[in-house]
Amino acid sequence: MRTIDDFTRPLEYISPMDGLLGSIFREWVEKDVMPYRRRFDEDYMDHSLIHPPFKKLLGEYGLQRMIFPEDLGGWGMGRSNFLCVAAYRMFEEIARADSGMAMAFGVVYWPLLFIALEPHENRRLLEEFAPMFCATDEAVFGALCMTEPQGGSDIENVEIVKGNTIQTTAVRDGDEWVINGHKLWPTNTGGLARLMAVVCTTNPGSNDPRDIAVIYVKDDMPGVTQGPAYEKAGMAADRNGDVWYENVRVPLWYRAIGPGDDAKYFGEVMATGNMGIIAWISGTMMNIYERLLDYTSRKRYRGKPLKEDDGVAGLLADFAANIEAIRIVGYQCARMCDRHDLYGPLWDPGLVAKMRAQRYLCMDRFMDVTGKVMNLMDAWGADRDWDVEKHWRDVKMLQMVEGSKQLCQIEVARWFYECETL
Amino acid sequence: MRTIDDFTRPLEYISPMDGLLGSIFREWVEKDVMPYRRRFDEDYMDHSLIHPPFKKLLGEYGLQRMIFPEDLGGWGMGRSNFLCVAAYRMFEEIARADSGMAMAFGVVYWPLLFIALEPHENRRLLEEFAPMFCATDEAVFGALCMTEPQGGSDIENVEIVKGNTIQTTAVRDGDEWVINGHKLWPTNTGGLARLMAVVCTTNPGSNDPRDIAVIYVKDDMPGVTQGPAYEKAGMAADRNGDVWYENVRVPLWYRAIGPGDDAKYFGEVMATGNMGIIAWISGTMMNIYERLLDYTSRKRYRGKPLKEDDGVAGLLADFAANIEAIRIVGYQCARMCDRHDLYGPLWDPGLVAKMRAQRYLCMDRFMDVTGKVMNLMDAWGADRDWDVEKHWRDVKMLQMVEGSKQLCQIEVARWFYECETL
Amino acid sequence: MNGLDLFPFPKHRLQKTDLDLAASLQGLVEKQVMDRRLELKEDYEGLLKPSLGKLMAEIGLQKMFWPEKYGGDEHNQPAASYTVAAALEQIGRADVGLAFLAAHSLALQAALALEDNYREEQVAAVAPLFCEGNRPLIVSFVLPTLVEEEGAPEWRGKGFQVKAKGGAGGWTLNGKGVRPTCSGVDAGLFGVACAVEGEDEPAFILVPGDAPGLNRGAEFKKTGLAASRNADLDLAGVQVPAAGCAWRGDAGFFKLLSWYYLGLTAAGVGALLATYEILREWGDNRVIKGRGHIFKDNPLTAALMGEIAKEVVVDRLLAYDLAGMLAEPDAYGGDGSQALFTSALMLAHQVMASAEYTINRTMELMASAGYAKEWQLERYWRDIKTMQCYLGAYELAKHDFARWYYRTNTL
Amino acid sequence: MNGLDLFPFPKHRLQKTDLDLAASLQGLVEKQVMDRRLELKEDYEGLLKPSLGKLMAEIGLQKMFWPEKYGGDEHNQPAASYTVAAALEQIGRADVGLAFLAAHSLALQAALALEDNYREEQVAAVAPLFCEGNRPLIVSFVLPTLVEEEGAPEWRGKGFQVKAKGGAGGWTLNGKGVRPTCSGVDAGLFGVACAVEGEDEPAFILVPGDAPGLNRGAEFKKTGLAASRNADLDLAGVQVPAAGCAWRGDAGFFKLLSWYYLGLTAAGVGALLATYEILREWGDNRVIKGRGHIFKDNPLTAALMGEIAKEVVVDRLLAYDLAGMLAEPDAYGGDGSQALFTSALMLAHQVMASAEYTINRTMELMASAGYAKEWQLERYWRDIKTMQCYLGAYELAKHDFARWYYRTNTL
Repeated sequence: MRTIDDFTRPLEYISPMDGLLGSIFREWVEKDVMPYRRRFDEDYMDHSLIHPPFKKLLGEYGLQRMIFPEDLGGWGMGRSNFLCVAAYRMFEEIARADSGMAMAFGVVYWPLLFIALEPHENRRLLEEFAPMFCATDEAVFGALCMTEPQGGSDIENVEIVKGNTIQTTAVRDGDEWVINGHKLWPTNTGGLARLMAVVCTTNPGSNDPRDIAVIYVKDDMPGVTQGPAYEKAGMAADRNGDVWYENVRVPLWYRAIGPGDDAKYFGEVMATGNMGIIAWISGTMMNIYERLLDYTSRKRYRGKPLKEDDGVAGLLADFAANIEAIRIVGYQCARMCDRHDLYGPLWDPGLVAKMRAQRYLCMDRFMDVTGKVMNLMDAWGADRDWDVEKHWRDVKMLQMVEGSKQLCQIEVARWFYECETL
Repeated sequence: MRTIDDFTRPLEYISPMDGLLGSIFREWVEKDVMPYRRRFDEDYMDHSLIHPPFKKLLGEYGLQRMIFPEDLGGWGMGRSNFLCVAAYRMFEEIARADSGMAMAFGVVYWPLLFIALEPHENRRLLEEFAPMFCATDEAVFGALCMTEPQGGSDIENVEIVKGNTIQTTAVRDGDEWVINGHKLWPTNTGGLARLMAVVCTTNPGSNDPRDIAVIYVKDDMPGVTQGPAYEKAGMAADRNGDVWYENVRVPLWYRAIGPGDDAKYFGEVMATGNMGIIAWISGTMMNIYERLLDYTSRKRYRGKPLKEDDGVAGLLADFAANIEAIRIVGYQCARMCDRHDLYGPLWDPGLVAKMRAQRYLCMDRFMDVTGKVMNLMDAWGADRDWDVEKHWRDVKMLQMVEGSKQLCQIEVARWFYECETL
Repeated sequence: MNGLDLFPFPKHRLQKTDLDLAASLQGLVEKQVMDRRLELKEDYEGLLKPSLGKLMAEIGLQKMFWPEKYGGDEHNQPAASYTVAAALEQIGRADVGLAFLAAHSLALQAALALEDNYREEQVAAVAPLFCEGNRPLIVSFVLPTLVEEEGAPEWRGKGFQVKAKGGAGGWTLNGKGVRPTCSGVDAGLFGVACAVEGEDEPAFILVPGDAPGLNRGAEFKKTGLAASRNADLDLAGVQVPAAGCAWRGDAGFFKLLSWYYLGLTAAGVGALLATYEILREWGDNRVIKGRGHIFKDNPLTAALMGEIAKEVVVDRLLAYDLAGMLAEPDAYGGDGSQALFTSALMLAHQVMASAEYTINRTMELMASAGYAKEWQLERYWRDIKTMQCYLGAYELAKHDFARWYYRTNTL
Repeated sequence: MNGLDLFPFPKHRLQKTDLDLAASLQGLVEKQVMDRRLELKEDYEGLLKPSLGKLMAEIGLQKMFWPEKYGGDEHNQPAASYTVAAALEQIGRADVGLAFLAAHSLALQAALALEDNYREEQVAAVAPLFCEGNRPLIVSFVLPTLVEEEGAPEWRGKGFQVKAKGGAGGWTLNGKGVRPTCSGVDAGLFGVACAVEGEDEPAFILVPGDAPGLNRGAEFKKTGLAASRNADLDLAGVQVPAAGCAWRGDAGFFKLLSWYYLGLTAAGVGALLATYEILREWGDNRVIKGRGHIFKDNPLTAALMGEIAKEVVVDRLLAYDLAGMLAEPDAYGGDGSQALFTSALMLAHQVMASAEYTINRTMELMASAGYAKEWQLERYWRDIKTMQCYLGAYELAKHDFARWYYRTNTL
């Protein structure tokens, strides 16, 4: 019997812990997620079904410690040059069940990248936050708070807007930053996040990237308010809400790296985030393949199983071919995020542009071919029980993460064609 | 200035001779091909412009010796596990100027794969043919003669048709095969081929793959007739014609490998051929990128260079993103063709299906996005002088090589979904 | 100027009554559905059911084709196709699911009560279900589809879900796990395509929702079309009188489906018009790339907005082309012909695929507002996709196209 | 039954003379072009030029709109749009390039001699060029496009290639390296869109091919449209009398272009009909997957053939929708309006993109026969792509769509 493991992976890139992580995640997915996932949509507000598997994975298995140094109770993967390919495997396995969970899982690490990666490891902050993640078996979520009510992706569009539209302010007051502002949509908010990296400005309206600051805020600090989770077309496990900061005071050293560097290393978040999106897509497609194989083997047309009709097989082939391509590209992206010695620094605009390029291309391929196979399933394509419609709804939400397709296109064009005024 | 060398290649896969080959080919392309290529279309019959650069590359530089063992005057690359990634680089460099030349170049080696690769190296035939290729500085072309007047790709569709439609016959007569038949369309025919591998049957109408034979025939043998080159929509450097075999007599040991194995190892031709098509596509796209960058920098719209319009930039980004994806996938395919230790034998139906999948997907992407950028160039998109229309015409021809898209789809579906009746 | 006037359509071919109906529907759905949606979301009891009642019974869409003597409006000329198109694009603009249900009712009315098809006995039996009282009658179909049963009798390659046995006293229907086209939970009348035991010619048999032996499963969850609370059915020896057979043979199916596809197409156009309106408002107000830059002024987002408008233009023209073909049977072969059936199926798929693409891309443009339920766009996306699925697999529809245009009779 | 009857179109809206013209064109092009193509290929002198003569001068397409008193047929009602569509799809079916040239002539005739636009002085000056003698008059346009010159005056973002200076004695035109829409080598009359020095309103000025100061470059090679031997032009102080200015301002351009786009669209549909015919024959005769299996019976190839038929259906409907819009100015805003111009541009792009896709996929199906010149298919593919390029960049057309549908006036 052909399975999802028959699809190609670039074997030269696979991480040493791939086999172990793969089997742990596969079992967890089968036992703790698959049986419940068809009820996740209605659980978007409470997470009464969604939270328990996270508690097991992040807290009990301890995956939330992954990126912290070993001497602080972590697994030291922040220093590994297999971080991203290992993450790719984990992301895929989770996304096979639920891409919202995969995204929520990925974003746990997102705000920590600023302080956990070389050459800008911030030991003092790692020590500060390690206990929160490493000394508990409860799930602890992080969030990276960027988007603001005005302008949407504009915050992400650093090259052109240069942070001059950021409305969330950090004002120095003695040894503290005083933060005020309003963020929308961060993954793992809606009451979930314990630790937030907040993108703000130390000088509103400035075009100087040194005034863009990333400052950590804990959920239980006075002045922090998280609103309830939004209701969306899908992706219930990715909780998004408003976050308000009202005279929130944090120590000065809660700033991630420092003037200039906070903006510069933002590229790392972008590069790895876009790589993650590809993994979530290909993981999802693995499951669609499984469901499709089942469906087209059972349903009949012209006296034969549906998959035995040459015309139908043509579309099934397209689906498999797209999985192959997306996965190959996805692993290459992960590899490029890992191996700075070969492919240059993770924050390099060229690398970021390449990650963005593949992410939006993969997304387009997914929406196109998944839309088609969903329709191939006739009325059952729209059934919750066949899971394809869920993946289709969920993945569409990923298209807007880290800026729209149009923003991606502009960044790609800017780099590859050296456009100057976009 | 951004150049084609800024596009991603998986650096871990690059062959040791990549730098050397790359610079030789790049210089040859710039000096010997680029200045003439706009007149190639009208040269399809005579090859008076097309032949000289081939003479230099194949004969004088000696590239046609590449696959033969070193002790026979060759370069020994038939035994290298970098053969395909090295070929990928060469293919891309040539295709940047002319994908028809790249294909004609690739097909020089095609008929030789049956006898030059492990585990079925045929020393006696290598010795027989080595002088023809290695002891001359004239260009020598090979051809693989498959397609017949009836049924087109049916010959390639071995799994379902099992060779029972092959009309070209090889009848044993003492120590000789007597070959009769009519082939259409082989690359490097139309009077060019010196050595042909002819796909024929030793038992017409048989469903037994052991009756499929690949037998070598030299152009100067009595009874071999090559017709003139066909006129096609493009790809003038790929000369195709009819070949007739009328009681052509060759020694029995001119059969490539032997009963069963001739059919079995056909997969190698398919796998590498499909990989080659991807390289020809991505090489072509490199040049389109260059031309497009020039065009959109020079032409103006709304008071700015065309590329500075956000809407235009969006499409330019799509083009760059597709190059990235196709090239990453193409190199992965080449790597999979090289590293049997990791990815299994080159003739494995799964590997062949995966190569077919990526080839037709890349082709679809090319036709779609190149069609769009061509239209972006307004009236100039259809100009010979801007080269894009040439690549567009040429690459389309590649879509039919080694069987149509539909045949590819069927093979992909058959493998990934275990279809039994396609 | 709203989309209704901006996007070209053959307004001059519509009767004044059509335009009046469209105008009053527009007012009704805006007030009844669109204005209350933020609060009531996709609530069936609170929003969709009452709206359906207003549309079908009060405004009277379910009475449209039936003769006046049975309480209908006797609007039963072929040109009623324009009325269907104009009405359903209005309803679809507010809620695709409501339009989807209305399309079922109107298609069945057309198939039974259109002048050419009119059979007194048939109409006399069925019209009262539609015209008497003031409650909406939800119509659903059971059509040949992809089935798991080996050896099931087929129509154009797809299996019949229900088998009928004829007899002196009428018909006996059996089928297990039957998937209706809509509203398995709520439908009051099912039109069931049946294979007839021992005969080649299929039958279309009308089964009242309260027929003994007809059992409804639990409502299942699906992507969209909340107005259609669907469930699988079991038919265990359901008895139907002989007159319950609406027709035998292909022509009747072609008729019914041609009108049904018109309805779905118009509903799709409605969703597109709504999409355009939402996007237009967004484009006028959203700021990108820093202060003072309006969304619609950026050449990249404007280009995509332009393309979206083009899709709406094309799809609306095609929907009215289909209406025109039905309106002029002499010119296009009429609604029982394979030619017209094929065209209708082609155009329905064309518009559905375009609508999917268009709304998908509009979501892309609106980023998170595109998928937040609050902004009301994502619902059209889910609804269209669901309707497309219920329309049937496009890969197989292409075989229908080939059957007519290449006479590939072996398919 | 050929494609002309099989694919739906509003035959009943065409006059008998339209249908007769289409029928006689069909016969003519089959005999004159299609039957001789295998032998003469794309030969201009031997095949295309004589055919153009027959179509334009003998059959008289170049006289169609002009008043009878000037030797024309005075077929100058808006409904002549149907005649244009019916004629050009026939010609395009045989040779897209010939239809492309005819589209130029007919569009200019419509812009100048249509009832509403009629200006006696103008027509009196121009009609004789078309109606006198028996030689074809090749019409070409010079339109705003992408230029390299910095600061060139623009129309909707594209640069004018020619600048005109007005004066008491007439106009003086200058432009270097000007790219006409067709036939730079052969055109007898150029319609030139000019920026007017010192004024905002552009002018459309008619320049006879033999005007002193008008110099033609060498014919260049291009993808397709062999009937249009194109070359760049230099205009060095070309003098044109005052009456040579056909119009000032946007409305005239909208008129001309709307009719022009109709012509291109119909030519595209012609290519699609030919594609269908070639494929249908292939499908009936080609054997695949071993003995006895006909191409059209395979579910995969049949599905794609079916999809191709759908594209033809949709595109033909759209072409006639556009004809219908031009035919009924009261309903759709008329041919000088931005609304109709936008629709025409949308539909032309829609049909061209569909034709590209369709022929591309047909080639895929026919494998090597698809790209061998012998099989006659690949020519349509090259021709359509070339015509699409000359239609202009789609990415920029989308801005035109946005200008009308979202009022993005900053673009």
